[in-house]
Amino acid sequence: MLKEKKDIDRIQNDIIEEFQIFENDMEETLEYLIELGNNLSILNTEYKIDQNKIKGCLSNVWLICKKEDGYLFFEADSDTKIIKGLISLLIKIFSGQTSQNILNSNLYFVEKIGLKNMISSKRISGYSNIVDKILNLAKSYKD
Amino acid sequence: MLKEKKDIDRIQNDIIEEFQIFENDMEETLEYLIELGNNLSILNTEYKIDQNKIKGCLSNVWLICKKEDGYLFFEADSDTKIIKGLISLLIKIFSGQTSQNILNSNLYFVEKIGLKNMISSKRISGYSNIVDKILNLAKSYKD
Amino acid sequence: MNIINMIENKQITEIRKQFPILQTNINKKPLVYLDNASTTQKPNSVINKISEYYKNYNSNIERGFHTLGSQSFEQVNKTRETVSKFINSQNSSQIIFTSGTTESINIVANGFANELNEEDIVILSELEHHSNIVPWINLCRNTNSKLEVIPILKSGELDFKFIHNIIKKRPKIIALTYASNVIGTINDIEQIIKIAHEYNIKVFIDAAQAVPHFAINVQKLDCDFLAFSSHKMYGPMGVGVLYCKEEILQNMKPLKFGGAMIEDVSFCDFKYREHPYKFEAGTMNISNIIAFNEAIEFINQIGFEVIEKYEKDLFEYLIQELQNISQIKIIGNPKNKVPLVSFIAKNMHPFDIGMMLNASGIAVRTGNHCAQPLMDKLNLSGTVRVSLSIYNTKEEIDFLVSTLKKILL
Amino acid sequence: MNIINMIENKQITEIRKQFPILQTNINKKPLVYLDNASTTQKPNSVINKISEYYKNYNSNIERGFHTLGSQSFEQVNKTRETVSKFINSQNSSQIIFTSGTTESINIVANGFANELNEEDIVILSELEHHSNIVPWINLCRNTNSKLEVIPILKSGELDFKFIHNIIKKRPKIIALTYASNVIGTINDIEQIIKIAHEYNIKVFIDAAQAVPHFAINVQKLDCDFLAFSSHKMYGPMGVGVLYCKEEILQNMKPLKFGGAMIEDVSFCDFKYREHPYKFEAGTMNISNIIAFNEAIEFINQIGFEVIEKYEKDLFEYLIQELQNISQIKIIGNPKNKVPLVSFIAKNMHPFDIGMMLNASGIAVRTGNHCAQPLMDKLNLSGTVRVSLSIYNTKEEIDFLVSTLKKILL
Ligand SMILES: Cc1ncc(COP(=O)(O)O)c(C=O)c1O
Ligand SMILES: Cc1ncc(COP(=O)(O)O)c(C=O)c1O
Repeated sequence: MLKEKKDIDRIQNDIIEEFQIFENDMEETLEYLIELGNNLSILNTEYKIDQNKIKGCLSNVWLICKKEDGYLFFEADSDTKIIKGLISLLIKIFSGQTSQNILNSNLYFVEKIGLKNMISSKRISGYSNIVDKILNLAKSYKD
Repeated sequence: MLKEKKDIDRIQNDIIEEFQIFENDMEETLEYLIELGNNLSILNTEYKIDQNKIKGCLSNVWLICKKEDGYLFFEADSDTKIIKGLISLLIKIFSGQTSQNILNSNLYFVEKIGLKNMISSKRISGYSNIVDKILNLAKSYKD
Repeated sequence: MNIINMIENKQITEIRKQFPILQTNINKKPLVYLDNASTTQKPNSVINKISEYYKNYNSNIERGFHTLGSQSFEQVNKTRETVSKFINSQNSSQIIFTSGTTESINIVANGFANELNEEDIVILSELEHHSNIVPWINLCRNTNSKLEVIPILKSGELDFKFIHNIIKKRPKIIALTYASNVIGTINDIEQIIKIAHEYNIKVFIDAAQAVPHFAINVQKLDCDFLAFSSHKMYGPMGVGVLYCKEEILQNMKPLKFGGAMIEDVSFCDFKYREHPYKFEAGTMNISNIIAFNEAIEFINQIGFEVIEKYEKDLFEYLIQELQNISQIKIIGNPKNKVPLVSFIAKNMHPFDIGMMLNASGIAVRTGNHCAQPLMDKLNLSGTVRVSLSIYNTKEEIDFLVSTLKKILL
Repeated sequence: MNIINMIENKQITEIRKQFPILQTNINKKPLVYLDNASTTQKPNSVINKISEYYKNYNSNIERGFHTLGSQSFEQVNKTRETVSKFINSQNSSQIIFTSGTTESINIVANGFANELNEEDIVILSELEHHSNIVPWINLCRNTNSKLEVIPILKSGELDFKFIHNIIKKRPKIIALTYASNVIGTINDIEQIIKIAHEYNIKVFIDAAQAVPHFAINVQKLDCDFLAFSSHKMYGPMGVGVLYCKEEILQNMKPLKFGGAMIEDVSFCDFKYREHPYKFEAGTMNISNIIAFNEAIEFINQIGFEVIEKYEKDLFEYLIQELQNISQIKIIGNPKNKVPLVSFIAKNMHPFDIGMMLNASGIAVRTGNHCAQPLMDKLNLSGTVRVSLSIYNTKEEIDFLVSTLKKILL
């Protein structure tokens, strides 16, 4: 697998670099996130069930996980485009990694791309709930 | 009766004038009040009963009233000297007046002699409770 | 739009200058604060009064006898008098200082705990804020009494037919918001109180959203209880008011017990002080109560005549402009509204709209606005809410509208 | 007296400069503030933080999504973290913001309402403040449980023999002050908690008078609950703290219900959010909570090592000087004291002493100090209380003592 070669921090650093052109301009940052969200492959409606819903978000967020050859792959959807864009970044980072890598990871890209808001008011955006869900899934898929 | 000739406002004005030498110096004002308190004739212990006690004062305050020839006469005592001094002024003002005069009166001397404290924190000093008691007695002695 | 321009050019510029936060930037854009229903900003007079207090006469009150203490006491009393005049209560001792509307409501709901049983009914409406729902659910649970809810019509107004019917079941209390924090509906509470009192039903009014926008006269309304928060009317945080009718205050039990509310205490018994003190256990929020006075003075100085007229014109302009944006659907259409509006957009989640507006320096609220039952009724997961205040301007609305158009296209 | 002089000359002058009120006059005399047990004065950092908040990011928190709101939220969180570190709680979610010690105690007493019955016993001590008495009397009344009171010895210390005996009756809870606000006694609560926990008894600690004077470590103490007020530790008014053990927080019911403490609500049911939010209904005192952080930082910057040493030396000096005034009788003589002392005079009523001192610019408290049961036990109607703080000086004590001598001669 290709993904394996890029570790989590390198992907985060790539994302941070990618966002640098916005120079912390919130408007452009959010517009780009929305674009990313629009490009995220659509989650099959069969997965949009309560069981896959993440609790504590302002909007509906669904997330599923599959394991293949020891690697985890995530798919997700949300009815807010900005969150969906954020999720697409999380998927970019975590999809194709091993459980262990995910559990050992340390997320820092969100603050660095000027979205501190998202984290501090975590109860509203649900960002941290999404991350928690990913970690829990990684834990449950660990052998 | 001599008292009758001096109305309540004139006595108040006299008191205010009397206190003017202290130029609002709190220390001297209070010392003079204590002196006045010490000079107040002692209330007979037989009167120092619960019935004559004024409620809501930090210290014990007793007050009695007698009616003679249509005029009211007050006697009082307190275990704090400053309150006793203040009471001696109230007695000077009200003793020897008719119920009607007392009920029609408007007290303003306390503020004017620099003791605004006494009034504003009325729940502690009990000043207003003492005045209320005098007014109630005046009302009950009205024919 | 004449009025807006007229007042705006002269007085509003002056008013805005009194609010230092209106001169700041958010995300490098000038702050456009349109979240006034959550909390208003504070004028310099309020902010400075707090500093003045701490720098000159900070003291606990009434627990001894020194000059600082009596200054603080006098100033707290002054606010009590000002509030009393502001809502025209008979007596300033009917004004109880609380930590906010929420605490005020809890005092009232708790005060009914001994009076209800399983045959009794408590009435709310679908328009209520969580703070005027949950204390009553808790009361009904503790007393096994029943909760009934006045539904709203499509317009967002209360269903008066329902009210006329339910009232015949002789509920014990009706707890109602004066103005909805989601739709803006101003309820005809004078009418409801009149009907309720014919059946001897007590009426509690949650005036949190009403009090910054128009004059309230508790004697004219004849309400039994009324509550509001300082922070929603240009005043400091952590201060609320509960007004009650005199005879109710005498018998109602307090929610909290402690120092300052006690006349006499031994380990066997205690005696309350008279109201309002009975309900004000512990050291109060003295600094903020004192500065609250300046907030009411701020309102008084402008006057509700000007406030109502200006806010009404500005609000009409806002609605008209929003209606021109085809993607937007405004929630509810009541005749009388405080100047706040909720909307959704066909092609964008409220959360995304809020985030995008924020990126342009515009502060609005998104979400369920602590009114989830109303959201459920309206079949919405959330809305965008724009709420106005005396310092908002036509230019700000223009900027909001143009930004919205940009976002939603 | 070396320490006093040494620290005073250098550091205390600097500290005093941070308190603008210490530069003011009372009755034309420089203010000598010796009423710190009622409320302390506030340093500039605290006062300025409040203004900074209102001028830059005033906003309701967590009810939507804009930059002001998340700034406020972050700052409130910061204070929660700071408090958590200050008392060394395992987790910052164990720190509940209340309106003051009194509310904190009411939350705990109310939290026990469902757990007690007529066979249960609640234990207090004779040293308690009204705020740690009346909520418990109310609880005992509502549950028909019994109140027992730990007596004090002549020294003003708790009778440990009584404690050892009463504990065998297996009371449900012991509610105890860490330090007396009248006599100053520091109770050996670590010892009491140890004994109590052997019998599975919960212990509530009223730390209002302790927290400004020495470090508190809730994990080391192992107390189940602990409460204190911001305003008694250099912080703003209207903010208190309740610390509870994690497992207790999960099950304890809140005192107030409303917005912000609710996860899910319909008219039939509601679900609490997790703690601390469960106990923080309604809009909090955001400005003052944020500025409270600066008060703790003020203490941390000086450090309890310096505070304890300086206050101890200054206090010893005070006691020694008071003992030299023959008309004065000091109340109680416990081994460990916070720096406050109550006294009476043979020839003068406390009220008169307080008034005369006030005339000289000296602020002390007189009265029963919200501890009437203790007064009754001591057979006193009131005392004069002098209470020290880090900014008091030897010169101030000299002035107090010389004024007292003048008054009492
Ligand atoms: C020992 C003690 N407990 C409780 C309190 C009550 O604190 P607050 O008035 O801040 O609620 C005080 C202060 O008066 C106190 O000294
Ligand atoms: C209608 C209504 N009632 C009650 C409240 C609660 O007010 P507070 O949070 O100040 O207690 C609010 C504000 O959020 C409100 O809008």
